[in-house]
Amino acid sequence: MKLNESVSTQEPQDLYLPVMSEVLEVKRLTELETLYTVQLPGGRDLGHQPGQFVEVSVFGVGEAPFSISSSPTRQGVFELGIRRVGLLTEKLAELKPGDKVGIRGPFGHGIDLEKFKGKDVLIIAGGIGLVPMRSLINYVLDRRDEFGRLIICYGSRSDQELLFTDEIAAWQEDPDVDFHVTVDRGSPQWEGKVGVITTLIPGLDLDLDRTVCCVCGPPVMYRFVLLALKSRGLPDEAIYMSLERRMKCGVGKCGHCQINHSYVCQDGPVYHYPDLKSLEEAL
Amino acid sequence: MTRNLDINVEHLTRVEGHGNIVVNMREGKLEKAQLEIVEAPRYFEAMLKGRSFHEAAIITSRICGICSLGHQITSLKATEQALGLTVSEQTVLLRKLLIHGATIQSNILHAYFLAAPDFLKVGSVFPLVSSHPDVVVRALRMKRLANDIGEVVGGRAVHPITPVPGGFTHIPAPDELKELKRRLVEDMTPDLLATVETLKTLAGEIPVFERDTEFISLRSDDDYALYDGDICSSDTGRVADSMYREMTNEFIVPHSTSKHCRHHRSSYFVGALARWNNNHDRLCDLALQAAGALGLEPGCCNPYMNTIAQVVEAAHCTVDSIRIIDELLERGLQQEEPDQEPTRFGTGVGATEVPRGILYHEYTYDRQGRLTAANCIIPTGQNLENIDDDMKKLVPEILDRSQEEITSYLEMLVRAYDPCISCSVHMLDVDFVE
Amino acid sequence: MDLKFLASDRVEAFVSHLMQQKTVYAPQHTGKHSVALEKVDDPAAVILDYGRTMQSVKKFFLPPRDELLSFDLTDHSFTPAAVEPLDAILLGIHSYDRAAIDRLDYNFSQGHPEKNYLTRREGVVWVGVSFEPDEFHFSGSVGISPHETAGFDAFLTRVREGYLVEVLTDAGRELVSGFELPPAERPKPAPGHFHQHIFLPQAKLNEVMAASYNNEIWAEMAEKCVGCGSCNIVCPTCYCFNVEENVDITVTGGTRERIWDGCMLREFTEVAGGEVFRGGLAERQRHRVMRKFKYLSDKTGHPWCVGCGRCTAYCTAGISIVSIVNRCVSDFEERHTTAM
Amino acid sequence: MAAKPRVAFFDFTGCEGCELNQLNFENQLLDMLEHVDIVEWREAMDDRPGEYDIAFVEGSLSTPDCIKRINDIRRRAKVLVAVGACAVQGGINGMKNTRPIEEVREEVYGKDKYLFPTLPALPLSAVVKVDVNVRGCPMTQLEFLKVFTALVMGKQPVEPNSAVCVECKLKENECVYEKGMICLGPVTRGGCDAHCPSFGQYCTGCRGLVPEPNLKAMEEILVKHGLSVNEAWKRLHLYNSHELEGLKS
Repeated sequence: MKLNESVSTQEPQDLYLPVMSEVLEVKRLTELETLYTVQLPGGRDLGHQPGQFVEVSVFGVGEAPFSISSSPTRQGVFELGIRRVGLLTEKLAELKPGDKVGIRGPFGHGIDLEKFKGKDVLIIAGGIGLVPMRSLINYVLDRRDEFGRLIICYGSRSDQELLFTDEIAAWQEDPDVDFHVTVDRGSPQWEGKVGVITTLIPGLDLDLDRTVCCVCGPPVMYRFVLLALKSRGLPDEAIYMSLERRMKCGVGKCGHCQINHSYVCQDGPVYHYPDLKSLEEAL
Repeated sequence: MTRNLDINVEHLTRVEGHGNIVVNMREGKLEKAQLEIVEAPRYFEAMLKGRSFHEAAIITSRICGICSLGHQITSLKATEQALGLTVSEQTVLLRKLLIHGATIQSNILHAYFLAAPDFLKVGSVFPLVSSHPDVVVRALRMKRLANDIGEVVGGRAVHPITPVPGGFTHIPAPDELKELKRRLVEDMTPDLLATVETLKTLAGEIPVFERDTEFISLRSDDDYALYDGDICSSDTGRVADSMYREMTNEFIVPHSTSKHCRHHRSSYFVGALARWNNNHDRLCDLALQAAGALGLEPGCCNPYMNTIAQVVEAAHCTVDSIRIIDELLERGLQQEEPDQEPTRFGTGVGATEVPRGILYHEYTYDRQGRLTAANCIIPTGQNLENIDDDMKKLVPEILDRSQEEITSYLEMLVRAYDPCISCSVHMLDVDFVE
Repeated sequence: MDLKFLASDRVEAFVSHLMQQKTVYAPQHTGKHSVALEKVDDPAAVILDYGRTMQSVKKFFLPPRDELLSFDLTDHSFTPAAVEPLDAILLGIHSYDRAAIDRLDYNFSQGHPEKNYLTRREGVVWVGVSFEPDEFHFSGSVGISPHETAGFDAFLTRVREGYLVEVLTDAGRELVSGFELPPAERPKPAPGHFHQHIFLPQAKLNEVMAASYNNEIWAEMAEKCVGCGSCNIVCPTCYCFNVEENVDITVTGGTRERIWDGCMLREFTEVAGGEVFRGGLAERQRHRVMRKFKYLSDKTGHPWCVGCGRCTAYCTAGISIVSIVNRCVSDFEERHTTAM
Repeated sequence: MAAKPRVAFFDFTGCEGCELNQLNFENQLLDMLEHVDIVEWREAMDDRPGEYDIAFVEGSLSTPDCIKRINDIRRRAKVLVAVGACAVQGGINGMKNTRPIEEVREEVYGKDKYLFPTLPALPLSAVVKVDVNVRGCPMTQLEFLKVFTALVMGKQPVEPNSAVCVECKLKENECVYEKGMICLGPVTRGGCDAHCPSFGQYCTGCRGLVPEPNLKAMEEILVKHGLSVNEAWKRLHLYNSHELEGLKS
C-alpha cells in the first residue's frame, strides 16, 4: 500500500483557530462544578453528537477539551459542565455572562445513536461522568418514543457533590425514567443510598436482549463496573464507554491522547467495549 | 560637647548583603562605631573540598552574584597558574572586555540605583521613574549595554557561562561585537557625558570628609590595571601578587562574620578610589576629563568620592572596550578550544581588580586535579576595618547634627564603599585535611 | 536512467547555481562534531558527506516552536499566524529523511488535513544524497537503501571523485538546466553496507510486536533510561506537540505556540488533576517503540521507523532501538521454536 | 483592573545574583513597574511596610533568624515565590549539609566558631509553603518573566518539568556529550532554554532534578563518559545536595 492512498482528499483546514463564542449563562452546580451556556456567533448550531467534546480556550491561559453536556436536540446554544481542577478551569470559573471564550469542535467520536435506537438505554455515570451522559439522557428524553426504557445509575462521592440536582429531581419524578443514585459518603441529611456505584447494578431490572449501556466516570471505576455488568450477563457488544485522556489538538495530530494504536480524539472518546479490549492501556 | 548617641541601622538597605551600623556614644565618649556584618556564613570551604578544577570557578563565582564575573576570572587565573594551563591572547582580550562590562554595570548600578537616591533624598530609585524619567531611562540603557557585553561574551551577565579554565566554551560572532561597539560609541559615550553633567548638579550633596588613608590596588606598566598587575600600596609600593597574604593579614573580629584586613596601618582602602589614586596616570582622556569636571583629584582622601571615581572608571572602561573590540576584529576571531590539559599540579594565585577592589584567589590541586586548598580574600572584607576607622573619625566631626542626619551620613559612608557583604563573608581560607 | 557527473571541485559552483533559483537549505557544520540543515549563505559551507544531522527536514514543515496565533487580551481578538510555503531547495537529504516526510505527510493529511504543515510543504524541490552507513544507521532493515531515490527530484550518489547526478522529475530537470554536467562514465556503484540490522521481516512486524507487549525488555530499558526525551525530539517521524500560551510583559497580548513534545516525557499523558496514564519509564519506552513498529504500522502497513539511528546516536544512556527490536524478535522466535 | 499587586523582595543566604538579575530587566523594568507596586526591596530601596500580595524570596535558610523571618514573610504574603536555586532546592549552600556542621564551622572559623550560629542550608519549602518556583542559578530570567506575567494575570504559573535535553534538542545545539564533556542535562529540569549548553558549557544541574529522577541510570551515564562514581555523585550534588540527602534517607 502506498502511504498516501488512505489520506483524505479534504482541503487542508485551519485546525487550531477558535471561534470566539459568547457565554450566555453561568450556573454554579457545586463548589467545584459550573455549567456554562455558550452560543456560537449568530446562534449557529454546534451540530454535535452526545459524547463529543469541544476544545475551549481562554487567551493567555490555554485550551483544553470538555465534553458537551447538552443534547443536540436543544439547538441554538450548548452547555459545558466544567470542574475546577487546573489553570484553565480556574479562569473559566471567573467567567461572567457576556464574556467570550474560544471554541473549536465538536470533535471525536460520540455515541452512535443509531445503535441505541429502539433499545433500553442503561447509563452508568460516576462523578463528573454525568456531564457528557446528560447529553444522551436529554436526547433520549426529547425523542422518548425512539428508545426503550431509560435506566440511569449515578454515583457521586458525596451528596454535596451531586450535579444537576434540579434535573435529578425531575428524573426521579418521571415515571418514564428508572433513576438510581448512590453516594460514597452521605451527609447526615442524606436519605438515599450509600455505597460505590457498582452496588446499584445487581438490583437493576434489565432486559439483557435489548439493553445497551454507556459508562462514563473516573478511570478507577471502569473495571469494577465491567465486572458488575458481566455478572449480570450483559454481553460485551452492548457496552460503550467514554474515556478521558490528555488532548491538545482534538484532531489526531498532537499525539497526547493515544492509547496503544488508538487516538481517543478520533476513535473515542466513546468506544464500543469490544474495540477497547485490544487496547491494553485503556482501562 | 557631651552627648549620648545610639544608632542601630539594622539590615542597611541599598547595599549587597546584610550589615548593621552600630554607633554608641556615652557622655561624649565614642564607645562603638562599627559596621556589623550579620550575613549568614555559607561555608564555601566545605563546598570546594575535593572538587574538580572544572568546578572551582563555577562554585566560587556563587560566593557573590554581584561580583560573579570578578570571582570567575580571578578563580580561572589561579587555577591556570596552579595547573600550568595557557591562555591565548584572544582569551585575555575577551576576559578584559568582560571585566570592562562588569565594571561599567556595577559602577553605574551603584551610582544611579544605590547612591543617587541619597543625593536626591529619596528612599530608592523607583520614585525617580516619575520624577526623573530621562535619567532613569539613561541609567537603564547604560546598564543594559554593560550587561549585554556580559551576555554576548560571557553567555550571561550574572554568573557567566563561557569563561572556563584555559579559555572560552563559546566565541562571540564578529557581528555581535560590531553591534556592541556601535552601541558603545553611539549610546554609551554620550550617556556617560550626560551622567557627568547630572553628577555635577549633585556635587554639593557629597559630604566633605577626609582621612589620610593607605590605598591598595593592582598596578601595571601597560594599562589601567584591572585584569592583572602587581599589588601596589600607596604607602609601600609594588610587590608581586604571590605576596598577597603579606598585604592582607586577615583577622577575626567578634562583630563580623567577615574577616577584617590590615597592611601598613590600622586599615586600608581598596576600590575605585584606590585605583584612581594609584593609577590615574593610566586613564584615557575621556576619563580624565570626567574626573576634572567632577573635581576628583589625585590623592583624594574623601571616601564619599568613591562613587565619583566609579563613574570616571566607567568612562575609561567604555573607551577601552571599543579599543579591545577593534583589536579583536582586526585579529579575526578564532574558534579556539580551551586548553584544559594540566602540565603541573600545584598552587596558583590570581589577583584581579573587581569593581569593589582587589580580589585574590589561591588554589592548590592534587594530581587528579582536585582542590586540596583554597583561599579567597574579598575587597569588601579588606575595606571593613577602614570603614570602622572612618566612622570613628566621622562621628565626632558631625556631632552637632541631629541623630537622623548622623545616621544618614553613616549610611551614605558605608554605601560609598559599595560594599559587597555577601562576598566578604564567604571568603575561604583553608587547607583541607584529606 | 540518464546519469551525469558532478566533480568534487564543482560542487560549490553547483550550490551557487541552485542558490540563484531558490533559497537552499543544506547540511552545514554547527560545531566541530555536529552538522545541521541550515539556510545556505556561503556555498563553500555546504557538506554533502555527513553522518546525520541532529534534526531532520521535519523542522522546516513542523518547526520546533510554531506560532499558531497571536491574541490581544484587551479585546479578545486573535490573528492567525502567517504560514508560508517553504518554497526552497532541500539539498543533501538522506533517503531515510525523505521517507520520514512521507510518514509525516500521511499524519498531517489523514482525518483532518492540517493547513499549517501542508502549506509549508509546498514548493519544495528535493535533492538527495547517498550516505555511507555508520555505526547507527539501519534504514536498510526497513527497506530504505542509501541510494533510494523515491520522493527526490534529483539525487546525488557519492563516488570517489564527486557525485553521480540523477535527474528524476521535471522539477529536477529544471534545477540542473543551465549547469553543464557531463555524462557519467560509470554506472551507480553498489550502496554501502550497514553495520546495524534489525531482523524483523516486514510481514511479521505485526505478529512479533504484538507478542512483545509483555516482554521484560521494557523494564530492563527502564533501568537504563533517564526519561530525558531526546529520542523523541530527534526522531524524524515523531510529530507530537504541546501547546503553550506566551503572554507579553505588557500583559496586553501574546501568542499561542505549539512545541514538539515526546511520549517519553512524564507529563505527556498527565491530565488536569494529576493522573498520569503512562507513569512508568517501561510503559513509555514500550509506547515509543510500539508506535514505530506496531501502532501506526498496523494502520498503514509501513514501519514508522526509518532507520536513521538518531534515537540511538543521541541517547546518552546508550539505549539502542535496534537491540530492543532484535530482542523482541529473538524472544518471539525462541518461544515459537520451543512451542513446536 | 483591580488595584496593582503589592510586591516585595527578600533575600536570605545566597549570593544575591538573583536579585541582581531582577534589576537586570532593563528593557522590561518600566513595563513591569506599570503592573505592580514595589513595596519592599532592601537591596534597592529603604521603605519597609507591612502586607504584600507577592513576595519574591531569594536565598536558602541557614540561621535560626532566617526561620523566624521566613515565617513572618509567609504570614504577610498572599503568594510566596522562591527565586533561584538556593531558595528552591537549597542550591550550592546545601553542599555543606553533606558534612557534619560542627566540622565545617571549625574549619572556617576555628576556635571562634561559636560566634556564628548556623543550621543546615534549607530550601524555603522545608519551612513554609512555597506557591511558585523560579529556578536556576542565577534564576532564569525567561522563567521569571513568565511567572511575573502569570501572577499579574492572577493565574498559577506552569512549572517546567522536562529535562534540559528537550530544549537543547529543540535548539539543535551540539550535544555536550558529543564534545567529550559530561552534562547533567538529562536529569535536570528545563525551562532555561538550555542556556549553558547553548554557550558550549555543560549543564551543572542548577534548576534541580526532574521529578522521579532515575539517578542510578544517570550515574551510569556519567561513569560511561569518564567520571568515577565518586566524582559523578559530586557533580550531581553541586546544586541538589538537599534533595539527594533527602532521597538517601
